[in-house]
Amino acid sequence: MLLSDPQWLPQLLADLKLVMPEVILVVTMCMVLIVPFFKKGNVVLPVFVSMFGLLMALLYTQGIHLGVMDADRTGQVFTNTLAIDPFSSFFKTMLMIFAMLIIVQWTLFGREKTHALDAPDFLCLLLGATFGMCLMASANNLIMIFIATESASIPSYALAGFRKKNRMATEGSLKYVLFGSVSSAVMIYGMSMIYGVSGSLQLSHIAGSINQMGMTPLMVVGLVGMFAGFAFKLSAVPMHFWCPDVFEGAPTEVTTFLSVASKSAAVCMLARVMQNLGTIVIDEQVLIGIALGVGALGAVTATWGNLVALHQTNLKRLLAYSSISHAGYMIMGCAVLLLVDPKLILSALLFYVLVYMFMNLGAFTIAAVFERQLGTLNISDYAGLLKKSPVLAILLIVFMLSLFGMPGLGGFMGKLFLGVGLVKAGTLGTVLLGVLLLNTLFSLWYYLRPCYFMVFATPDTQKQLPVIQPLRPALWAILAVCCIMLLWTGLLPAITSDIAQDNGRMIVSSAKRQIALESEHTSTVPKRVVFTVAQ
Amino acid sequence: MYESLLNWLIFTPCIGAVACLLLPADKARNIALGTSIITLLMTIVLALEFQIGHSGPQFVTTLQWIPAINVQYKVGLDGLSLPLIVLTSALSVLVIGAGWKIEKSPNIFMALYLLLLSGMYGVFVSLDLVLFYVFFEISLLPMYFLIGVWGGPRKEYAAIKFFLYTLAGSICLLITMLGIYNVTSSADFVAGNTWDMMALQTPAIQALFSPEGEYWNFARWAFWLTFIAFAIKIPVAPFHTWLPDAHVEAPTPISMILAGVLLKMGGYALMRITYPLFPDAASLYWECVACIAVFGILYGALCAMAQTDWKKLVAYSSVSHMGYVTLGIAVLTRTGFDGAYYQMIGHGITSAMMFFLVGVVYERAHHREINNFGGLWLAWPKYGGWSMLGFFAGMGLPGLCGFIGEVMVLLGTFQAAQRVEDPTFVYIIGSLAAFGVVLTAGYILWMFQRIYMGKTRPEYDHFEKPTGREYAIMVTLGVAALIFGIAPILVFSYTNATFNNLMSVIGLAGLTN
Amino acid sequence: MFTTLATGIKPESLDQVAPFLYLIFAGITVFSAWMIVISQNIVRMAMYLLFTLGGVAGLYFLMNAEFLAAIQLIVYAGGTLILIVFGVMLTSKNPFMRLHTYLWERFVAVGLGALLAMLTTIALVNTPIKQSASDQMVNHDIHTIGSTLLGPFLVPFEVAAVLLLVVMIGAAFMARSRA
Amino acid sequence: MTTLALFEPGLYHLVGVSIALLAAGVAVILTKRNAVGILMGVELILNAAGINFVAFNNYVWDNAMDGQMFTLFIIVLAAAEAAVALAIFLNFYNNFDTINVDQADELQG
Repeated sequence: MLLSDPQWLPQLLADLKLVMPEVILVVTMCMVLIVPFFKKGNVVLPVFVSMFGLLMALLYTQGIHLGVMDADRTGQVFTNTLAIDPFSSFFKTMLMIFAMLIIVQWTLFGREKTHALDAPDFLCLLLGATFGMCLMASANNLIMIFIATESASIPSYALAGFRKKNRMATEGSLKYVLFGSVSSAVMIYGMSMIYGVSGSLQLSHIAGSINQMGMTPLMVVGLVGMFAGFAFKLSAVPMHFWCPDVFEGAPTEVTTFLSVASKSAAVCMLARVMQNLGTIVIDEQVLIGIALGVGALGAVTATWGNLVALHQTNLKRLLAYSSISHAGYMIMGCAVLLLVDPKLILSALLFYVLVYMFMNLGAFTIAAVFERQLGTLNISDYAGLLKKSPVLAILLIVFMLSLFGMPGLGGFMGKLFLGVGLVKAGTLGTVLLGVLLLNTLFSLWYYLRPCYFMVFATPDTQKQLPVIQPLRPALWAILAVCCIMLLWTGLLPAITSDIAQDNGRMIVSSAKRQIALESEHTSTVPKRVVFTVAQ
Repeated sequence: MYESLLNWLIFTPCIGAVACLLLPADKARNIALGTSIITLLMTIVLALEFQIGHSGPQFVTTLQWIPAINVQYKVGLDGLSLPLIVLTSALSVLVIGAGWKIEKSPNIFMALYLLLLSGMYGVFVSLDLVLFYVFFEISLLPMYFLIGVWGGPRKEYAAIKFFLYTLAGSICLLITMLGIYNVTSSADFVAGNTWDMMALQTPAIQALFSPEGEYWNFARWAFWLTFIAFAIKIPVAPFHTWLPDAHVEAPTPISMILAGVLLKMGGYALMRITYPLFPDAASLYWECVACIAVFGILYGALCAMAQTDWKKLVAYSSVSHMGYVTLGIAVLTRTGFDGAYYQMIGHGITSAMMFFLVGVVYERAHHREINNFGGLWLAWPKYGGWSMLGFFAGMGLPGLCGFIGEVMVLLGTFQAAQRVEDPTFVYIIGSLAAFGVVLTAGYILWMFQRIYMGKTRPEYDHFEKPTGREYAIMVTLGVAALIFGIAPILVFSYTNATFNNLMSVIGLAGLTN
Repeated sequence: MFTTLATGIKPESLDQVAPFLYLIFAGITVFSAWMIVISQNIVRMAMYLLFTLGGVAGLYFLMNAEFLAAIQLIVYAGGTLILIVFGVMLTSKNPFMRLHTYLWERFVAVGLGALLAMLTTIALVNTPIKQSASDQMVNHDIHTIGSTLLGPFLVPFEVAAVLLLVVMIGAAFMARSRA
Repeated sequence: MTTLALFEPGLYHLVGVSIALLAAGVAVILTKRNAVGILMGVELILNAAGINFVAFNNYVWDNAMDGQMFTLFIIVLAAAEAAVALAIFLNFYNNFDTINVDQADELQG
């Protein structure tokens, strides 16, 4: 798409239609920034504007998805930088809904702690991160992956430190920004190697070059570097140190957002890379090798997250480690994408993300209530809470059990679908399945710990916890939505899983054509790599 | 007209549970009792409408549950499930009677109990593996809270141990289920995957499960996985350690339902899933399973003999008695299967009664140390009489319900000699199992002597006499023990056709009968 | 210089001094980079970083990427580095703050860095790097850069703009002093 | 081509420089206690990646400008990241009176 092309303008407009949700988000960001000029110090207006913008973006995403806007033009837009396909649309829809719920949560919890004049900043950063995550789900070449990851991360750094006077928050955000920038630098270095070997930034071309040249050592170095960058976003194990610290220090609504949205966006990105490799690369050995590497990453992440979670006493840190292990399960799912029918796994991942979103939102919301009203996040302080506020306690138990994977709740169905995908992937899949199930068994121990204290333990008479005040209706609405979604996805998953199944489709750019192209050019002679400066 | 009754049977307790939570706490007992009586009536209607001589499931409801992976909501009642459903319904009423005096949040207790009831009904009637698994796990959770909140001093430990053990078992089952999915959705099976237990017994799928040539084929490792899953529930000896803890700490009504019904889920599942689905592996490894079973019988009996805690003794007697169930199934003879099934029903009645008898005394004495009792008969002669009936039924006295099951299992074991080349092994197994009967008589009589015989103790005068409610429960269970000891036809008329079918599926019917 | 930027054609003489220029720039770059590792003074480190960035700009210039060289000097050396120097000055009471690191730590770090370098070098040497599919070489003139930026790289370009906006908001929020 | 040149600077020379920068960057990140110091290490790695991109683009894949463009975006990103990072450092410094990352240990394991 060069400017000299007479078709560039119509092409541009047609493409632009498909990225309208992102454009709407950007416009909303600007609006949120402009609003204070009309009414200074007002919080409701920016909240309203951002909710409206998210809603519009959501509707537009659905519109694109349902083909109302443009029936047959979903696909790769802007010379293949972005892929607008059912998979990314479904994820974006979930993300927008989630961002809206987060804004509601923030309005109820964080707003009083935030200076009224800072509200637009918060919303703008949140929308900016959402924008970046939307792009992560669609990113189809290295430069888009890189820039989308950054536009999701950089606002997150600021969000994590949003409570500026809070020492824990600043410390969390310091760790976050240091780990983040180091891992993104490593990712970029890896990408430079990948570019060096394959000569393209396009994922499908890179996969094609693996076909052509085999798995060269430099490509291995490059892929390792790139996956290290992904591992940071996923909080996979060697890169997970930031996660609990950031989660503990950041405001709860930011924690919820980071634990769910940024991880699931990274999962989508990883899934797209893996899917490209899986569709185009022919060599079985290479595929198994990559799957083995990513699968090991997932297995180690899940196991480590669970093991460390076993001795956590702080509810938020416990949830942080639990989210690390859930990321591990999703990475395992991505690993076997290379080996089995991708639709099965992609829909399982989408379903898992959907369920995970509501489980974590619910659990973190209750953690926030406890933190605010009881003034403690120490689990052992919750002794006898079942008597004092039975509904909240029961809801927390429900969320915990769903995170664990109790049948009848959504978490189980997510794991079942993932397991169904894993078991189709031969020996590697079976081993990963074993890891998944063993981890599930271990995780019971710490997921039951809050339940144990709330239900069984006798409260310490020395410590008098304050009584929990009645919650606001909007908060009950969030909790009710989460609980109902979990029951719905757990008991009647048919509708949701069908939607996920319909959306578990990803468009891989011109895979077949690429393979044909490669076979034509296999006879090219290696170019002399040392030249004079001017040829 | 009665087609949908089975669904109502499963979900009525759920409705009752919600009602218990929403309505005032002091109404909870009445609601729970009402709910369980309604389910009992439903069960009676089902039993009357049940067509005897029909081998397949009846009152079947099939709905698509998760079309993406072809999971169905499929429930039905056949000869294998009906007697256990009746047992569950009948016991559920008695258990609520036994738990009438629960003081600590009775509404939550009853709600959890009713949820448990739903889970148990679901396990016994579901014909789809995923559905079965869901009910199997759902029955775990209320049990965890029931033991953990209303239990004895070490309740938390017992509850988490129970949960972890059984969950480990369920995970074995889950692995098998996913394996079944893998096999049935493979390229060389065009019909698509299925989790339907009936469809999985068809020869086409059986051929996929155990292809020729490969030693550790799917059927063989799946057999062991499912066996472990259900062996933990039964419990078979090496996997039994959760049971004494759970029983000792659980309150009396929960012990009753745990021993009376929950353990039967394991035996039922062996007959419903493990053996019909993997018959080849079952006949290959039958000696191994039989050895485990006999070890369970003897180990349970010896442990029971060594106990000084009364309730723990009864708990170990459960391990021993359920060993006969495993043995009867393991030897793969028709008589053995019949015996195992009858042993489950008989043990359901006697173990509930034994735990109740212990509970009545414990409520008053607040300890269970056998050596600190004695002469109870003289203090409460009427109670002593019913106790004798209950414990002797547990011991397997002829004419009472424990006898028939044990004898048929032993007969079935010796019958297995006909189909093996060298019957020595069968004789050894059979003799050891028969020796288990002697041990059982030993520990029960010795316990009986230490508690009921001898001089009465002065502290008994302060004890409140057993109430009419308690006598009613004892009498009901005692009469049931007598009736089922005299008329096994009550059970066998229902199970006969289904067992014929089961034996033909397992493929050994012709060999043994 | 201007002609170079406009046309992408280099003066003939540059070709002959290329090896020397390479040696000089590469030497400056690598030497200053390792001086950052060794240096214990944060201001010195910033100074050495400036030399590194300048050396890299020179290397870009040698590789027909004059525009990039200019950007490197203007944005990186002129902007980012100044930012870092401000950071150094704002966050240390003593402008010549010393960093205390143990000797063994430095050895371990240098060892790890060397190991990484060795692995990458081995990978590089063992990888046959092939020619691209087409043989036509692109002009590196400013016109091509512009149309590439607004052509295939339109979306990253626009996203980068949005990113900078968000960064501005974030940084302004973090740095301003309001309770 | 020329008599003056002792050697012709080529791909391997440039990538060699890049690898040296990478190693220096990693060493800086691992040794420095100061957050700004770590950021400098990150800048070194980013520059190393930039050299790689331009070198590969110039010597091997010269049919497009992908590598140069990527480097352009790296420069933009480095500026953006440095801005936010320094704002956060400043904030941390205001709260803790230090930017020594070893001091950041109130949150633990």
